[in-house]
Amino acid sequence: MSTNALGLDRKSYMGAKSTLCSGCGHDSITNHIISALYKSSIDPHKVAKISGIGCSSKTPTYFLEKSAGFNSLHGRMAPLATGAKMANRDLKIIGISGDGDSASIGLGGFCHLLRRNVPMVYIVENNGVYGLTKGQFSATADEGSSRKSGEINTYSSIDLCSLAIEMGCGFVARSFSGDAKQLVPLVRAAMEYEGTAFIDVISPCVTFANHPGSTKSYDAVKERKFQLQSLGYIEAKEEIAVDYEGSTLVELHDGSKLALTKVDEHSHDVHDPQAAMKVLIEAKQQNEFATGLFYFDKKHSNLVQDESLSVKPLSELDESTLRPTEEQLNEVMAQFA
Amino acid sequence: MSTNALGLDRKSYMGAKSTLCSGCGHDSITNHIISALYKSSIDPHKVAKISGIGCSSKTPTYFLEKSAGFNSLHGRMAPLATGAKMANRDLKIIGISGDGDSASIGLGGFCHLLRRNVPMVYIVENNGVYGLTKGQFSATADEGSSRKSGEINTYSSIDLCSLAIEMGCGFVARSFSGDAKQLVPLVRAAMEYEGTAFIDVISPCVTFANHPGSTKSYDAVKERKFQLQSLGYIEAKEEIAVDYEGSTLVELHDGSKLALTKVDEHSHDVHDPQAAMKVLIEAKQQNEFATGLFYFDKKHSNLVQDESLSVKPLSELDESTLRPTEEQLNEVMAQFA
Amino acid sequence: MSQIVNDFSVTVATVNGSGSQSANNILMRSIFKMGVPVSGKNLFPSNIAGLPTWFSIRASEKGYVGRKPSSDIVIAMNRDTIIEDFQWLKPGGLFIYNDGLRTNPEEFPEGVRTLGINFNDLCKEVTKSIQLKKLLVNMIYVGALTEILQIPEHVVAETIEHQFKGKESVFEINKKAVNIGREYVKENLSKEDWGIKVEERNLTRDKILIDGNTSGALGFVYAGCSFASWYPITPSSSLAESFEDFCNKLRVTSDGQKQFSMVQSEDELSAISMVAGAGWAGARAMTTTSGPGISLMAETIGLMYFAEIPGVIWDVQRMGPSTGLPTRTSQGDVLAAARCSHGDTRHPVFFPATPKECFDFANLAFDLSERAQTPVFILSDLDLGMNFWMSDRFEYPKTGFDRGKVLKKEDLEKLESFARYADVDGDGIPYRTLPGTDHDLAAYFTRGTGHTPEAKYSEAPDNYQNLMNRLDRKWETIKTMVPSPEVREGKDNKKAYVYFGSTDLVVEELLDIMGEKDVSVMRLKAYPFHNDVKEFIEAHDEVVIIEQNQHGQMGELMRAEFPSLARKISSQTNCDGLPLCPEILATNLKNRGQHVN
Amino acid sequence: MSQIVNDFSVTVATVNGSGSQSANNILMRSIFKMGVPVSGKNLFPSNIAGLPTWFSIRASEKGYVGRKPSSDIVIAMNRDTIIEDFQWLKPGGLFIYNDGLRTNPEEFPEGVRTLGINFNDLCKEVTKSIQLKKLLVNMIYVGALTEILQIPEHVVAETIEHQFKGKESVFEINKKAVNIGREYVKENLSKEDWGIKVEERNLTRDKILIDGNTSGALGFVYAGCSFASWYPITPSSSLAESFEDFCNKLRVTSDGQKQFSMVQSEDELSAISMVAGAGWAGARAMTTTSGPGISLMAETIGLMYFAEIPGVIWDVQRMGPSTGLPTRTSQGDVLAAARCSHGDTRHPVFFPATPKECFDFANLAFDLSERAQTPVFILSDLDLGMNFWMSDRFEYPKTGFDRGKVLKKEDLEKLESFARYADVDGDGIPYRTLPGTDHDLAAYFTRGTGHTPEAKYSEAPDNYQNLMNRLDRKWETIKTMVPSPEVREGKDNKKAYVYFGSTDLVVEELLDIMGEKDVSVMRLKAYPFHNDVKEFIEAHDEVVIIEQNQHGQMGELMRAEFPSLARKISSQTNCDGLPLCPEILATNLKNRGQHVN
Ligand SMILES: Cc1ncc(C[n+]2csc(CCOP(=O)(O)OP(=O)(O)O)c2C)c(N)n1
Ligand SMILES: Cc1ncc(C[n+]2csc(CCOP(=O)(O)OP(=O)(O)O)c2C)c(N)n1
Ligand code: SF4
Ligand code: SF4
Ligand SMILES: [Mg+2]
Ligand SMILES: [Mg+2]
Repeated sequence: MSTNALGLDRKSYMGAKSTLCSGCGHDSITNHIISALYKSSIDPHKVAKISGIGCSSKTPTYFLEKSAGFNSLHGRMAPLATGAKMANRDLKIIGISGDGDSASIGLGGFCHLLRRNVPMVYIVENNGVYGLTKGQFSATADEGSSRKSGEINTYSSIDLCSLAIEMGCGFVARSFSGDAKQLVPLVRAAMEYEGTAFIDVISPCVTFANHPGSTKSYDAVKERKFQLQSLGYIEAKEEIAVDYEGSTLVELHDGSKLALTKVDEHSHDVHDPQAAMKVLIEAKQQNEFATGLFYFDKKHSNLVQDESLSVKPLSELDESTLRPTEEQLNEVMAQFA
Repeated sequence: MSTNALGLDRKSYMGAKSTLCSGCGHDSITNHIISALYKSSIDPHKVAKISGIGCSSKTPTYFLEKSAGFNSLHGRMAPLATGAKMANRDLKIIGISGDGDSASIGLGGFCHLLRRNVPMVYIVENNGVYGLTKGQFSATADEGSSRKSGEINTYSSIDLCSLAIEMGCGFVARSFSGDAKQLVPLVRAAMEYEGTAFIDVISPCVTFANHPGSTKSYDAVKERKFQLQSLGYIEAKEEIAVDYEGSTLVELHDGSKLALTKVDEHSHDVHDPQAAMKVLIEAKQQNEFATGLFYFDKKHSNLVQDESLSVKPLSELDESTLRPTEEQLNEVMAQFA
Repeated sequence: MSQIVNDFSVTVATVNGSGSQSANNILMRSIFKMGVPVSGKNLFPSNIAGLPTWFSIRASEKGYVGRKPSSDIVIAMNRDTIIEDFQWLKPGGLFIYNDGLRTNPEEFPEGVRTLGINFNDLCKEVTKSIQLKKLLVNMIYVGALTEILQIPEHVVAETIEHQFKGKESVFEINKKAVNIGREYVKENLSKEDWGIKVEERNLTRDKILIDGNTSGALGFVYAGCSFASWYPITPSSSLAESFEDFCNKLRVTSDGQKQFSMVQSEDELSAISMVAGAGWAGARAMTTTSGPGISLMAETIGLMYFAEIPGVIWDVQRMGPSTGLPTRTSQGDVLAAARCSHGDTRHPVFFPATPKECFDFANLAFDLSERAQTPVFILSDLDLGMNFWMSDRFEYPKTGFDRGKVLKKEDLEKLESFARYADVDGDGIPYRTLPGTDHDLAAYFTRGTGHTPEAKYSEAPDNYQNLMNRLDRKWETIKTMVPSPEVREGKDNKKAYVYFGSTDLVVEELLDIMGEKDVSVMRLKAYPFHNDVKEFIEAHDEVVIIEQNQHGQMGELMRAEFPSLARKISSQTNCDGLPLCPEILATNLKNRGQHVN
Repeated sequence: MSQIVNDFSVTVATVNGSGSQSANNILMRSIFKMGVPVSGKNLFPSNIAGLPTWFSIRASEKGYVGRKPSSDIVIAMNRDTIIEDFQWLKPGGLFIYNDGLRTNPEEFPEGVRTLGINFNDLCKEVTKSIQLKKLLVNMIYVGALTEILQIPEHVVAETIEHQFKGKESVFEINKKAVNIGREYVKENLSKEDWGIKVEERNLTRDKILIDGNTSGALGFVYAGCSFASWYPITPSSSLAESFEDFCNKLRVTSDGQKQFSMVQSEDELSAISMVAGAGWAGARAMTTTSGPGISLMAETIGLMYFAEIPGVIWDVQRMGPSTGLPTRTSQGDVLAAARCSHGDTRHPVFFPATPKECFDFANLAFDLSERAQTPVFILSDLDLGMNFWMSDRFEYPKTGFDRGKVLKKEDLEKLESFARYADVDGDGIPYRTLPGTDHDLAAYFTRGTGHTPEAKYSEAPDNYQNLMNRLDRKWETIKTMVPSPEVREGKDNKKAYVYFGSTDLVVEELLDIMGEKDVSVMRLKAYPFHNDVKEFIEAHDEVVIIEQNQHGQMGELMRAEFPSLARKISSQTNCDGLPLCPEILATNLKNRGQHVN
């Protein structure tokens, strides 16, 4: 049985049996998260999985059984995760959400979390519908796409990646539930990013959005998807293989690197927000799914840093630290006397 | 006493005495709205003024006394206006909000209203602070700007104009409370736009954000503001003056036009969202306020059209229309028998 | 064994997403077509596909529709729960299972009559399409069962045609599947083992079989509701969706203009705020939701109360607290609705008990809401809303809309002044104008802050106290406008039962079981309590409120309202997410000690 | 006229944003420094500058601090309200007005002693700076008043130095302004007309003068609260802001690490959700808000109740419903807090009555919240929170934090299994672990849906009912943990008054006025009701609850809880936004008919 650097096998990263529809994209994402964390030898005890409500938000039950988890409220994953992170900065937080959860009811929380740059991984499992309530359009459904019932979406769709860039997020990527090769390195890199790492994963809903009118069906994705880069993850200690000659290396906090290798004619500067926006707008205009890393900004300070937060987690501070002395109280009292 | 085409004097467009701080930018905006509606001879009886909560949201009391008004809840102007518009499509809705009201608590409603393209004018009176609760930062406060107390904003700021373009809004402009020449034609054009017309108006808070560290003080705005175009409003019946030769003419629903005349070297295509984004991103990077019309899209269909909404306002439909016949009821009953 | 006629229940154990719903419908409707009262309950999980689901059909000549603790026949189609599913079977009942599922009959409990049917094999005779097979497998058990129950073939055939109206192409294949099931039973089950049958009666003439959500949706159409905004949430979504469906059929002009507007909002805060905007602007506007939505709507509902804006909130209750059990029934939002929002707010609440009342109350709620200019709640529940009930046909409303005190341009022309919040009539209800009214007197400023009768902002203490007192006066007026309770006086004044909402559906049977047909009962139809409610309680020594929640919320409201009677009032609660079962409830009521909740 | 000593009130009528606050503080503190009990109330509008504001200072040797219907001295600085301001004046009182405001004394009511001072002219002697003039004008009336009240110059000077500590540069100019005011009075008011004075006493030693929000903020620091998220809202903002200030002084390490985290959130939904996240992760976390915020927090509070997550919500109540009157006081959120959220939820609520209790209850609330693993409310109000009260000095907490049943790695090592929601101790309170605990047994899955003792998702009916019953058991445990009421038994058992929160500040005076010093009284400190509450009610024939809301919300809770006692319980309500005035309340209580609310 093979194990990782922590001596854990892959099974140690798994969770309960999924109760999603068979074929649901979300289950594949679960799998890729398991792979990523296993490969990166992340200590499950240090991880907290937090989600909202929806089929997607159920998935944290299906991975990392040894990690604390919280299937919270519809649209409230973002603030909940913010509070948890500030209370215990040592937690590695994986936030899982759906397009309904983040782009509709949770849109405010999503945007404001990004503005604050809360250190965590934020994954949206994006199927363009509300799976759990039976397939109504979500806000990421493309304009002109249709429901199973035939109804056409007339509203502008929200592109969570360009929105994330707009909100100052420094790690913005998109992938597809079926693409292990791309998603696993992305998740590994995201886990080492010192700020909010946002990944929008297109994840077909086989039950309500896998029909021809849907633009997020398996067929539509296959047809419209293209990769901006091919991705490789290089651990901190690892030597950089010759394969990566000519690749762009994006360095992460722990010294590991994400290698971006040119695919076809695509080459945009991942450090330039305007270039990233251009890629996104053009793909949208051409009715294509661009996938890969759009934007990366290492220097950006995060909420923990901005707040000069105690190095020791707040949750571990005890009374002797948290309660000032009697003398200090008396000094305060004197000011009011 | 001079009157407009409806035979109304300017006073007919005024409201109660303002209770805002003297010198508040919001009061100037109030004035410009009065001018715009007076000049455009808008029938006050057909207007509904809707706002959220904040100093800015108080202003609808100070103009258009003869129009129905609603100072609603903090952050809920957008959905409230949506409901009112759908119930009575003949209402000309002027939504007034603040940066706290729209970019913080009301961010979700703001974005989703724009996605739906609800026909109305949406004005944010943007001072970068929560005026009414005494000057805390709002989400539009620039990164690095400071409060009166000295506290520095470390979060990314939200640019409501680029966000509006991102959300598919087809009329996106920015102006300054002190700039009647620019704001009056913008408001007039907005009133004739067949969709959501969004205007972000920088409006200094003299009490809490007029100090040197603020980037929305009168001084800061004066220093950093530049105009993309000089604006002129041409009524439908009016002939196009020679002055406008070489200007771009943006045509509105009633046949009136907004004339955009080049200022300095600025020239971006207002019909190209990417160009508009570029102007906004660059201005931000160069720490400048770009003002003027950023983006205009005429073809975009709006919510009233999308819904094939009854030409007669829903609020005017009576029982004979709203209640189907007994026969129809019996037919339905038969299906369940 | 003795023959059971027209009084039995059948449970089909399956997984959700397996398409058994239309099969179960056909089963249920076939019994209904035989003139025998029937009802159907779906016990389903909170996911989309693959988890255990149970559908129970109850036929009862007496018209009883309550949940039975166990069934006469169980059809076990789900491999994962097959052993567990024996618990649904009544002693002596018949257990039909799918023996194409690698089941091991040796694990079955002893002494139970079982019939294994290899549905999968049989289905091969019907079709080769894997897609279709999944669906038609269910039609085979419909065949098996209708054969056992001796429901004639033509009845089932007609039901199939009714069910699939417009999809003629599937008639034959479904009938074929049914017949294969019938044949199989004929050949493999000895007649003596059948024991249960449906005999034709005349008890369903003029009745319909319908769920509460569909009924409410239709009610809203006939109530003239023209604006709806909603955010999807189980178990209320189908109400919004069928409202839209009905409107698309009944409210579109020949040139395609929609005489309604429906906006799926981004969340519940926006849904209710759109309703407030539309109500303010003069449309009859409603939203549908369930518990979590009510919590999220609290702030705007407070605004509507205070700014006096009409609007109807239909809450299909599910198990709380919090997300709770989205697919289980409850009456747990009574307090959340009646006292929704901070400050001193209170709201009228309707408690429909049947599909017919779902239809009727939609109209009553709008009449009250517009007349009193205040938000009104309708509290249904998952059991009433999503399960199938036999009902009288809905009657065309006898009265026109009451749109309340709205001043139009013509009215204003006769007036010298208009004060939006003045109590002109002494009933606490002011007059309003609608935005857009073409008259200088019409405009006023609406706000959630303190305001004078003229709708000006005011912080003056007297003014505020007067405003609050007027709202209380309005509340008293509302008490005279809500429907009176349904009362049946018993033989004496000792004990009485009080109940509300879908509990009505089990009360007759409950009293029967308890041998208490002559006990006084009162069914509440609305809050605030009509004066008759007080009189009823005054007239009895002890009043037990049957509630499907944990804390006896209706009891709490009543004790608060009637201090001098409070000591008589207590609640018998049930809070496990299942529809009430008369047998169990009877036992609980009998065992009830001094537990006062 | 007779001389009034140490028992009077002064009202300063001005406009907000005029910088009078520090002048009023100096006035108040000067009296305090004289050893005479004093309190101060600010009646301010809901805008930022330019509207009428009244600040009333009351000195009372008896320590009475209630609002007076009128004042002995009125200082009228606001041109717009000058005539109206006569209404604040007691018959025979002295009306000082700014006669630099183009006032017309002929419009003044007759027979009133007035003194016009041209503050603007006088101010020219102090400074030329327009900015400073605006502020110093106020110091001139401080001078005039302290001269009239015969407060020695050095006392005022010391107070000025205390007030402006750290800004030495402004000492002299303020003193100068004061002296100009003093001189003016000496020259222009005949000694006989003064009539009121402050005489030195020894009654304020060991006391402080403080508002409830500052007290609560400090309480949270000493309660070990390390995370706060809040959204600004009057009248709670100053609590959050002074918590941050205190933390910046008392909770930063020498190398600049902050041992707390404070996030100004985007709205109240996020504020409480951050609190839930932080409480879940193991920090003592709180939020501050007012009514509208409570409505918006309802959904997450339900989650915290059901998933059993600690956290404290401090609500500084203002007038509801809806936005109501943001700058007026109320006790209108009792029900909204106690029953916050849909489904069957209920929450402990503390009712601090004094600044000292604001300090103490912050700590008690966290102990209870972490021990019982449930959200806890603290209901203060604008009057207590933003006005100035004399208080005993706060005592250093005698007991350490009770962090409740938290299993650490070391504890888990001794266990074979861990079930998050098992009732191991029979008190309804389970054990929890914190995320990040380095042990395989530690991890569990938190959710707002139905769950087994092992924290697995479950829809099983028995399981759900058991869970709800355990939560009720926990509620019973909580009843034993809340502070008992403060009871004073009267001479007989006929009548009793019950009250809570800031009402405490007026009760002594009220009873004095009513001549009912020997009536039984009980002050509630918390909900759920301690067993002593029931006993007290049982022991009396009639119980009147004094409430600052419209519907008698505490009465409603009590009648619901104590059915057999309900008929005795009624409420005397007041709902005009003003702090209670003992005189008026006494009249209302006397006139009280059968009005039962
Ligand atoms: C406050 C609230 N409103 C509505 C719901 C009902 N609800 C559950 S999941 C869901 C949508 C989920 O959509 P998404 O986040 O896209 O997840 P998916 O199921 O598509 O993976 C909704 C509306 C809820 N649980 N809570
Ligand atoms: C639900 C709710 N939360 C908080 C408040 C308090 N509040 C009133 S106005 C305001 C901020 C206003 O800021 P903005 O919209 O920018 O308006 P400005 O006063 O700056 O013009 C806040 C937080 C409220 N009224 N309601
Ligand atoms: S409904 Fe769609 S999103 Fe939900 S589990 Fe099924 S396939 Fe996945
Ligand atoms: S506080 Fe600021 S925003 Fe509010 S009225 Fe004064 S200047 Fe204007
Ligand atoms: Mg989705
Ligand atoms: Mg602002």
